[in-house]
Amino acid sequence: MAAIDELAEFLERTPGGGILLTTVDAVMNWARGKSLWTFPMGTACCAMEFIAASFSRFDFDRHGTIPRPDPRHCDVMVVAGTVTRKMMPAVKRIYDQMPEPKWVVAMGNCAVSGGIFYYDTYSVVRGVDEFLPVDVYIAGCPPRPEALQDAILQLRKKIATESISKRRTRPLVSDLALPTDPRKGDLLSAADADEEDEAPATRSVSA
Amino acid sequence: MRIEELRERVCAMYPDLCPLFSIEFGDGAISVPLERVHSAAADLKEMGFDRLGMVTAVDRGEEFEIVYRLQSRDLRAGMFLKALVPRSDPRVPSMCDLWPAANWQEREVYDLFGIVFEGHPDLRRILLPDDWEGHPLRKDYVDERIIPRPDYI
Amino acid sequence: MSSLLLGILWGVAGVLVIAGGAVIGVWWERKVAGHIQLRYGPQQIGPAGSLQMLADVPKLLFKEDIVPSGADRPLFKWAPLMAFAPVAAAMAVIPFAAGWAPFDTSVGVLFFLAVPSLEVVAILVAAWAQRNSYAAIGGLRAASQMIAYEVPRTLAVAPLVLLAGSLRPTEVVAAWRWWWLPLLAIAFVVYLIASIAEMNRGPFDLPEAESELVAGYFADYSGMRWAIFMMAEYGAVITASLFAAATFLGAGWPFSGALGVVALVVKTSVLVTIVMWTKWTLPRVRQDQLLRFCWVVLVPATLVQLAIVGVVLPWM
Amino acid sequence: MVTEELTLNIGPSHPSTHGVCRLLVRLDGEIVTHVEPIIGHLHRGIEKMAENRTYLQVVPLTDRLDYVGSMYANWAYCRAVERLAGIRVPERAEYIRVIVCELQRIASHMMGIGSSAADTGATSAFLYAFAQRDLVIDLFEELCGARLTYNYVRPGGVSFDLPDGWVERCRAFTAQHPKAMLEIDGFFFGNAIARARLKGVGVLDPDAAVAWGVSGPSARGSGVDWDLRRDDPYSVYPRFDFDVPIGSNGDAFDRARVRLWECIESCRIIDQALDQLEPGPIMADGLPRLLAPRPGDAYDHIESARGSLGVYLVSDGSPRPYRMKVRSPAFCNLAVLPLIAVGHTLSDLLVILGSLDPVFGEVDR
Repeated sequence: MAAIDELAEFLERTPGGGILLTTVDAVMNWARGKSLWTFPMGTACCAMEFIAASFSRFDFDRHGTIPRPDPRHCDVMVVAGTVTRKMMPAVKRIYDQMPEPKWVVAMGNCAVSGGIFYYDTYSVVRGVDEFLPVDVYIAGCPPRPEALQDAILQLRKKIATESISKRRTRPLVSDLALPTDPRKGDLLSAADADEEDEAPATRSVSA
Repeated sequence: MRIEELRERVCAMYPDLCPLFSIEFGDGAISVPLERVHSAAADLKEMGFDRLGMVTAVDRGEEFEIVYRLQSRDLRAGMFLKALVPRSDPRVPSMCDLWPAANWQEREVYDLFGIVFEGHPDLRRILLPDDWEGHPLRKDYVDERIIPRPDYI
Repeated sequence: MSSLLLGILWGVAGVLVIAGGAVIGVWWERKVAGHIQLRYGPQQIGPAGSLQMLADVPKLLFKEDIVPSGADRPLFKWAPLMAFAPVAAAMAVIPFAAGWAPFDTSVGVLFFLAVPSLEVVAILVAAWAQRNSYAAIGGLRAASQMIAYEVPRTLAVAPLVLLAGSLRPTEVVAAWRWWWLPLLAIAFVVYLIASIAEMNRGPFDLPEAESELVAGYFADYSGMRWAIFMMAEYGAVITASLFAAATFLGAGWPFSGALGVVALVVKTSVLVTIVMWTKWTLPRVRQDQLLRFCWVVLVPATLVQLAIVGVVLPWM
Repeated sequence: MVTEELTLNIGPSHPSTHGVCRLLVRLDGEIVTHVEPIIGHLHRGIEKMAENRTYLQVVPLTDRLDYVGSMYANWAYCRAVERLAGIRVPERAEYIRVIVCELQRIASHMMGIGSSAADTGATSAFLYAFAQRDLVIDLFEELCGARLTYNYVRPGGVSFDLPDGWVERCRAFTAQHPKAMLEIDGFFFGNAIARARLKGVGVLDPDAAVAWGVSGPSARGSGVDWDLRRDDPYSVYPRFDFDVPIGSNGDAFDRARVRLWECIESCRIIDQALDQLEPGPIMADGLPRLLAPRPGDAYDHIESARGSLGVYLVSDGSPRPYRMKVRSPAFCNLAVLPLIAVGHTLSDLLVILGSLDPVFGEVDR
């Protein structure tokens, strides 16, 4: 993990370090909130609104939010669109490739709950929170770019409450219990089966 | 071309297809026995239907109905070619040798209905993951992950 | 002993200049891109968003440092520094004014041409160490492209050396006359194009082509290691532009002293802006087109330039 | 020396696959020796869902098929329903449908041209195209309140009449749009690098285009002179005077440029339609609350931005479709990718994919 963990541990052990810790927290949270680079996990319709959000009219670069195509450089994954059972392992994997600290925005009804594809369908995952820890939900089918903008601002508020200290931050993804609800099915075993990597060279970035 | 002219043209060229030709909702359809479907398609291609617009199937209970939509640029017309396939042994000759367009379309029908296309070069699932069980567009498909929609109307 | 101390001091200063330049460069690039694309670019931190990097840098600094499980760990960790070092080293011989460079050596021009091309080794190492096929393709593209464009770049600087009669950059600056501008126009343009290709920037950014290779040779680098790569890239832009401004455009000309330094900075900024402008307006060329352009257009053009200079030289 | 082919997995989330397509590529150096598109990452089972919805409730589902051109799927579905149920659509509704669909064609082609540009690295050209798209989206938003999923064309007509002043704003748009297109034509298609990147890349033979079922601008780029609006005229299209632009080389350049000229032709159609627009009802009279067409099957198709988009409906007399099948042009166009991409470089592969302009909501359904 990054140097920041050692710093946090050191500050906690030092007498009076708590005061410093809160200062460091404030600076880090400010920096992280103002520089949220997004990974456009655009799967369906919402991806169009995501594109519109970073283009001329809405221009999220104003907030310091730029889309980067490489998960390794990103802070926020914006899941924009329906996630199907076939797509889910890829989404999960790209999320795992992002460096901590990372956040997830579920953009649109499909990513929130399955939306219009909740009933009657056999292939849609009902919301990305079945396999990702979602920080901000945006309703809408698709949500307007302004709603995405609001989500970024909400996420900043949320980041402001976090701390570099492990004791104060939310649990890591690996600690989260995976869904066991039978209705949700064997999400992860299906995921493993689909990862038939044809070539050894394709391991690292599935991009 | 108007649909009546098309029927006359078909009847003149292939008399055995003439009684099978029906007109419904302003559209022509030829329903042939399964053994005739490939040769009928070849005949119609000869006649000028150079495009295979669509391949699909309908679950009719005991049988599947396989539906081909043919389009012609020269005749400026479109029509259906249909055949019934027994559910117990769903096998249909592949049209890939006539129209390469059939390749993906037949894979889709195989994926969603489980109809086997004999002679297809690469019959695999296309839309669903390879390890999927069952064929979802069959009416008797059961999947405990489906939540049926409450009946509001 | 004191020279060693001085060397270290200059080294630190050079790194700081490059880091500072990169910070300003990234902001400026985002503003230039925004302007070209009918939008604003960063706005919230500082005047016109100019302090945006104050948020980006700490964030990147404290991001998780991922080393992929299949990677060659030592090479993976050292590659960013290997990429940064040649850029910083090249800074040392740039003649900031007539008669003054941090390190005034008799083979300065040669040094400047040779050292930055060591970056290709760093890129190959980085690409190899990640065990990622995207990175491997990017690294191989970078290698072929950087080695090929060495040739026109070197040939483009040759007329300068011929005219000045020296490989010492300060003497080149001292010998500079205004009529070199029209005389060396071809060499200057070729140098600029070849430099853009050398530093892997658009329209020659194939090694890191966003729409093809996602991020190319640094695909698996995260946080600060990736930022060092970006710093090396912006450092290369700045050093190449500085060198061009100093030698082709006559350093502080038409002023001298403090005003001369201002003139040099302005010329460099204009060149940096031109580099960004090309990136954000032009499509990307393909690998074979890139190499053909090098051998069929640029190299002959520099040879023509050399011939012109050879004709002029006896009358000087 | 031993050489080895490199297997590269592109996608399913890659900046240039325009959605969730996965390409399994084998490379010999930079040259593509084998490419297999793996689709279905957005297969949502819309055809199965339609079997448990009433005819009207299916319309919102069709919006989500081709999310770059929702109006087309609305219209194609409604035409199939109208054919089944024997509904006569009022003339004003037909005109409005033509207008919105031509606007939609512009919006969709802006995306196609823009992503062609973005694939070659000219991101800025994408933004210029997208700015035009935003203007169309504004018109749609005013018309039906949604930016992307309109649910506007309904069986029997359209859901809302044109708001006050909309016609003038639409005319203002069509007045400036051709100029903007010529500007993009100049700075992108006139650019030497763009021409070098797009010309001669991914050549699709016209006979192969027909045999593989390729339609729309992708086929017209190859010189297949086939446009349903003219050759199998539907709605009020016979009343308009317009040209069908076709390419000659069948390469990525022609495919992209045909889209550009189609936008200009669409402006002509919109202008004529606005001229001929008469007041009147926008919804067929006497429609039952619950449509239950007599048993049978019907197919109808329209020319969408991607090609001939057809909907096949089977009715069993109940208020729900027994079977709905969407004949997706993007699906058929994408199938031709391995044929035209092999032998080109990796960079070209993505340009070729972009020039076919697939939308994966429609490919996967």
